[in-house]
Amino acid sequence: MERFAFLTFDGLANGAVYSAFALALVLIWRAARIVNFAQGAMAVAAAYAAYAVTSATGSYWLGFAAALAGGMALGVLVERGVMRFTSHSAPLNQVIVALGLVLTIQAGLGMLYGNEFRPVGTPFSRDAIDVGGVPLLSQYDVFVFAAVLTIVLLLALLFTKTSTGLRMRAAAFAPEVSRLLGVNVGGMLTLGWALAAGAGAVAAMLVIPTELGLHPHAMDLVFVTSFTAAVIGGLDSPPGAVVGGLLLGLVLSYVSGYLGSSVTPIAAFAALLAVLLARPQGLFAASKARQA
Amino acid sequence: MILQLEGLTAGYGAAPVLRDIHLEVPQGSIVTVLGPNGAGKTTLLRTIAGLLKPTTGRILFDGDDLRGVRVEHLVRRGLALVPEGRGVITELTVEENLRLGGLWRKDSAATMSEVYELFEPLARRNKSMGHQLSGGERQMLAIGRALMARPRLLLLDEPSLGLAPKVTAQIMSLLRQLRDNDGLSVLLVEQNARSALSIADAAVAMSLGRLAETSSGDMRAAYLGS
Amino acid sequence: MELHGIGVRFGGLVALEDVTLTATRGHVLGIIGPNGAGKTTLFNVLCGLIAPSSGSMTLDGKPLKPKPHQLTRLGVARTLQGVGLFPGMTALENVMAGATGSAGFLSALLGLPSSARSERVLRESARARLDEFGIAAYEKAYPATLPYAVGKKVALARALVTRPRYLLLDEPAGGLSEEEIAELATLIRTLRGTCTVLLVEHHMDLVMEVCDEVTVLDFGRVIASGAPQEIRDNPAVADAYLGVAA
Amino acid sequence: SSGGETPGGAKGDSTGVTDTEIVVGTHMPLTGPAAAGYSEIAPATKAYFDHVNASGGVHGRKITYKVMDDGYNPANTQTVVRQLVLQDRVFAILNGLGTPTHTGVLDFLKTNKVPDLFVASGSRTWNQPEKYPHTFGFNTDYTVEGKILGNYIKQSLPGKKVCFFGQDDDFGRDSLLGVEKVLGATAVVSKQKYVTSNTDVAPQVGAMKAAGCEVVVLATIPGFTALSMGTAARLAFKPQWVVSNVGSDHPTLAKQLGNAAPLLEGMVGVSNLPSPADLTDPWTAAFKKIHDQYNGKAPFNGNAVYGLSVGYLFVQALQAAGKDLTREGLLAAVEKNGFKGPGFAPLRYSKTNHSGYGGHRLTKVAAGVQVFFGDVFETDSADGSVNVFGEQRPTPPANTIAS
Amino acid sequence: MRTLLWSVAAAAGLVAATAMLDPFRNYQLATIAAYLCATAGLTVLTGLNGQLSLGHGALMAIGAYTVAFAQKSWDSLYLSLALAVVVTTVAGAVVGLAAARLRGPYLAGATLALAIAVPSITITFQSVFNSEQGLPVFLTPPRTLDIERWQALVAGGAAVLVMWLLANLSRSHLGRRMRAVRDNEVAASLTGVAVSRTQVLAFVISSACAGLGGALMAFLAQSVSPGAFPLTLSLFLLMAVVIGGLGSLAGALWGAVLLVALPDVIHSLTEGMVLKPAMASRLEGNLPLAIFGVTLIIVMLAAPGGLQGLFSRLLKRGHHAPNS
Ligand SMILES: Nc1ncnc2c1ncn2[C@@H]1O[C@H](COP(=O)(O)OP(=O)(O)OP(=O)(O)O)[C@@H](O)[C@H]1O
Ligand SMILES: Nc1ncnc2c1ncn2[C@@H]1O[C@H](COP(=O)(O)OP(=O)(O)OP(=O)(O)O)[C@@H](O)[C@H]1O
Ligand SMILES: [Mg+2]
Ligand SMILES: [Mg+2]
Repeated sequence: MERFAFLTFDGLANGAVYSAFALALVLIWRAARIVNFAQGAMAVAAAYAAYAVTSATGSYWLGFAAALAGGMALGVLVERGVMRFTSHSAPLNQVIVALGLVLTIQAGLGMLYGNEFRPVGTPFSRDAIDVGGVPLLSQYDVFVFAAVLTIVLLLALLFTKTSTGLRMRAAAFAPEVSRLLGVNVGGMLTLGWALAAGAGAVAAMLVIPTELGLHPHAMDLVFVTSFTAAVIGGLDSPPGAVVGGLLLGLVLSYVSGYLGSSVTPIAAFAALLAVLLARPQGLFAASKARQA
Repeated sequence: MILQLEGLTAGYGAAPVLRDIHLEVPQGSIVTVLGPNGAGKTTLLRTIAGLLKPTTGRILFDGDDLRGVRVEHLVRRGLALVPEGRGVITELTVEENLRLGGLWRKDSAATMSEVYELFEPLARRNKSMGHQLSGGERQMLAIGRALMARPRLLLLDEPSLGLAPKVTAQIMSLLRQLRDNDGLSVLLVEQNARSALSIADAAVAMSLGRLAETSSGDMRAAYLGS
Repeated sequence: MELHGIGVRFGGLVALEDVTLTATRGHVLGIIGPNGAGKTTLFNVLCGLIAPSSGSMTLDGKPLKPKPHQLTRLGVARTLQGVGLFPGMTALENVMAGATGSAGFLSALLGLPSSARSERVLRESARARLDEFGIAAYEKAYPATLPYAVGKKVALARALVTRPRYLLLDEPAGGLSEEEIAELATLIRTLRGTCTVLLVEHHMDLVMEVCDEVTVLDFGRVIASGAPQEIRDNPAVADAYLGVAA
Repeated sequence: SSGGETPGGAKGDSTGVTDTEIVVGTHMPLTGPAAAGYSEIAPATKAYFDHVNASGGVHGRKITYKVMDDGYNPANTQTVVRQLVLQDRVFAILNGLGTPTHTGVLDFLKTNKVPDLFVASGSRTWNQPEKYPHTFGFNTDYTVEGKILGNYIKQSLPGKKVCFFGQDDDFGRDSLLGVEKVLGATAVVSKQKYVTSNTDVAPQVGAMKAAGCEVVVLATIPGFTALSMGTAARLAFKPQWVVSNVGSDHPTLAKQLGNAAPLLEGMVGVSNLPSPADLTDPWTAAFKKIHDQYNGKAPFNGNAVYGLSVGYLFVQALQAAGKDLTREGLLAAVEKNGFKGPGFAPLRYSKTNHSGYGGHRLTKVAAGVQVFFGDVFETDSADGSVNVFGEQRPTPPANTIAS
Repeated sequence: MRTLLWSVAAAAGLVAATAMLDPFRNYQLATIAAYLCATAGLTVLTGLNGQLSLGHGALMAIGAYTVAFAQKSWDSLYLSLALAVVVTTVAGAVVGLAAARLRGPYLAGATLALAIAVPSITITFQSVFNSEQGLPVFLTPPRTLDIERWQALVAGGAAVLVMWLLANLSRSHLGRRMRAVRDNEVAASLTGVAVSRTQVLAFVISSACAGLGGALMAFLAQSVSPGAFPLTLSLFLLMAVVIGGLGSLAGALWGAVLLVALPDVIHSLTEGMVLKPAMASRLEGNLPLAIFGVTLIIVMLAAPGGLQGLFSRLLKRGHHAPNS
């Protein structure tokens, strides 16, 4: 029982960071209808900016701000510099460009910072609070939960309550019609990329301290897990990303704890398949489109 | 003149689809364009709306040359297009589609209830996703959305497509009413020549990318054989 | 073809309720009604795209539990409201897609002469159809570049290459000029006798001209049915559908 | 592949050798997730060769070292090794890195009779003289290492509850085998495994804590050493860490842990090569000089010392093979052995043994510095006992080039 | 008939080419051929049928391991390759059944998870698959041929066969059905196409090709290990078919060539540079990767239809020039 409780809290803590990054993936999907395979690499680049600032100033929060700003700037750069010029009628082209960006960014970071791991600090203690012999969540985990919650709320506000959110979605779904309706489609795309990249950067800041450390490939595995989480939840749904992330975190923790850590990818696949076979558009899918 | 086309030529590739088009739409009038399939009517409206760049010629809206004006700025200047084949954003709800049509307008709530009054199926289904709607409901939504902008010049590409006769008649009388009361100008492309001509102040025939202007009386004779 | 007590619900919305109708062999049955009355939904039920919540259907006297892809085998073909072409194929290929080739998997994989032969036959008959509709010039064009009405004709040609015994037409006249509608009427009339046609259409002249019977739907219910002339004069129909201008 | 005649006239295959040059190649992960750490080795070896070349080379021949990036992907290794052998016509493959990567090219290298020297991994696969006569290991193998760690626990931490946490492949398996050979199969109360694709080690660390472990043997790569220690600290679990050579390089770990580096205090490790931190060691000092001159700003850590040591040994082997350099001659020279150098334990090369070093010395982190303590131990990977190896290393030769 | 002529010509070209090339080039040719099997299959699945797969590397792994096991028990290469195709066909049918329910990014997610899961099976069941270290593939090369030339002939022959079959397929009514399903599922089903069955069929065909490609990889490497089939392999396959030109099998060929040739070209480009050691250790490995990434981006921006699209556009322009 103690083991179960322990694994549950471990799973929730991990799940929260997956949720954070899954939210960034959901955001870009809603804003541009693409699965941004470069999101992980872009977020790592932002985390390096944070690393540079924190090393120079000694302040975690200045670094955090730098990651946010750097991430958003990179998002704008990628959209204005590259994505804007890819063919929108062929969605796979955008995927390939994103993969090209991954290679370029990772190689660039490798050239700038080398391949070794860099430590990334946390603003709060990661020591688990011990309750009755079971180590529960740490202050840092609580911070992560709060951050994820904040992002979800902001996203919900943006998309349901503001006209900018409506414009962003319209621009993503039907660029030409949106322009006819007076929506600045280019601007919306840029904004979407900036926000998504900013969210991704924040997620990276949350995730990387719980992983091996800062490294050009630091987000590779996180990307895969978070993408899986986002798909489980339904790519269109921010709450889905959170639920998907937590669910996946729990499954992986239990499987790792009871069956062995090598089984986790198989478990992730099984969990994903189980959800998708029951709900092909994820747990929080919107209503099914009418066919004819 | 709210709209003047001077020597407009445009197309998709090497061969032009529109050839040397001259056309004027006076303020507060309804001009209808008739013509066989593939004549270039849709292309004409898309070019005016800025979706297609003319190779030569000028488009004057309110006397201003539209060259270099971005598509997304036209609707605020008062020019709205209802595209052929509806262009409803199917992943948004009916209400979101309508809201999008008049986002920047202060009076959009009032306009929305007018649209709902006009197209009462839309009111019933205001929370439905666009992709759930029937063909005719989508067409109503596309027209209603354009009305949300309260345009001064409305470009309509086959608005009667898929609509019940009663609704078509309603729309035609609405256009007439808006022209008379609000000074709306309309450039109307229709296959349903009868209803189009019933409200048109002027009519032009288009074939193979060229216009042949005639009086609407002649057109009526030509198209309706009466 | 008979339908008994068909009902369809989408959440709280009643799209069809207790719809019963019979399509007499070789007749043209018009189905009209206001927008959102449930006409397309009715077709969707007939094609197996939507499972009705109540009711039953028969085809040629046998109970019909349709699966969309098996319809052509049963001799049923349908056009979609709108255009519904395959955007990645030329007009000719679109029409060919309607026909089922006779060659099997292996002969296709190995490129046997039988496969090539059946392809050639298909291509010729598809071409003949396009020619018949006077749109052979668009053979190599992709749907996005086709004028709306040409696209509709291609879709009709695609439905006809299977030589159906039942043809469901969902607004075939949309976007067509008066002249083309007249041609369409001629076409439908030539089908009469060999093929049972269900016609959903808002163009009343066409409906009046070609239909043997007409059924009117409103809010998912049959509010009238009978000969075209009766329907036109039915005040309920005029009120719900035709309006004053008709 | 076709052999050539040496200029001197001796029979043999001298592919890749001219009067003025010897071309050797290697495969390493320079990019990708595995590049951390490992990518520092080849530049260090290259630096050593630059140093040798600057002093005239070996028998007048300069060494050209072609480093190919395989990203730790065995499929890439296949291609780049073929490119080295078939296209670039290298004389030998030196220090190819990684068990899964290098395993795949053994047969190819055998078919082409290419000397495959000093493979960079502690797998026992390299020691199969009958099956792979051209292949020689370098690292102390994981079982030997496990036995030496077990021996330390047996002698210095008797009666403590011992747990094992290892990588889920031959590294972890062989290491556990060694530990159990010494401590007995039932002595390890909790055996946990990880895979590199899953960075959440809390379940395993939690299980070891729950099992009441006092000593934890880690057969982990550096990233997972740091991760395990960090996770344990979060869970208020403070066992004695006893860590394999692969995962116990203090500078690497300290850098990765950053502010948490004090967690390393007291960690016991093993090493066979001098500590990069201990500049009083004559080999370290000599290597540092070369490193500073030829390897610029790269960090001088365990990987650098490793790479320099490989270079030193290879040059020793070339010297021993004589002026008329052939592949056959080189292999014979390595089998003849007698090499002494920076390593504490002996190299075990002989006609019947192609494994590398046969032992280790224990290290401990005290006051932030990793220092050696106790004797050098030596053993085999079978059931032989763990012995003290008393022989002293020589001091580096002049110019740090063997003659 | 045309496809048969092409294939015979390609086979003849192959025999002639292998005789002229040196062993390393033959090995590269063989690698291209192995990739080509996989990319051609992926072109059918993604290009023709519109299903996205990020898991083809996993299917290749299944083929590769089958060959390793088969060769251990009977050492008859062709039989082993055939068995690999059979096994991956079955695997593809199972995956395809699930895939047929999924669309767009959801299918991408599922296949991505598959790409990660399959290699980890080798670790979980290490007594069978021997973990990361993998298994050797026993081969008895013919005495009369250089081993690399033999490899090129076998792999090349297999690739020609695959291309011939797939070319027939895509020109037949089956290919048209696949495209119909890709373009509009409802319209496809109304024209008599069984949508799910067609999707499963495409997945099965594509898997069989990927399995053969993987089997050939095992045959070339004489070993199999999970590390050779990482997620990046699946992503690179997708990249290859898109960069090559998704619409046609010729694109699959360009893609396969690119996968092998581009790293090689970049390597020789960067090898020539003389750098300071401090720079060198940072740039080594990373610089080629960066160039690779930038090349991908540039090709995608300059040729949205891939290389094949670019070529056919140029060709068309060439044809038109004299007339106009
Ligand atoms: N995107 C495009 N690319 C190339 N050619 C096009 C494109 N769109 C339309 N065309 C061609 O331009 C010509 C005019 O088409 P357009 O759609 O403007 O005709 P239309 O008059 O609106 O016809 P309809 O009444 O049938 O809608 C046609 O020959 C058509 O094939
Ligand atoms: N999948 C669905 N989900 C929710 N509502 C639906 C769905 N399909 C149809 N409806 C609704 O059911 C009603 C009937 O739709 P249907 O498409 O059958 O109308 P129709 O008679 O064909 O109208 P039109 O003449 O405009 O084409 C409409 O109000 C429509 O919005
Ligand atoms: Mg038109
Ligand atoms: Mg309808």
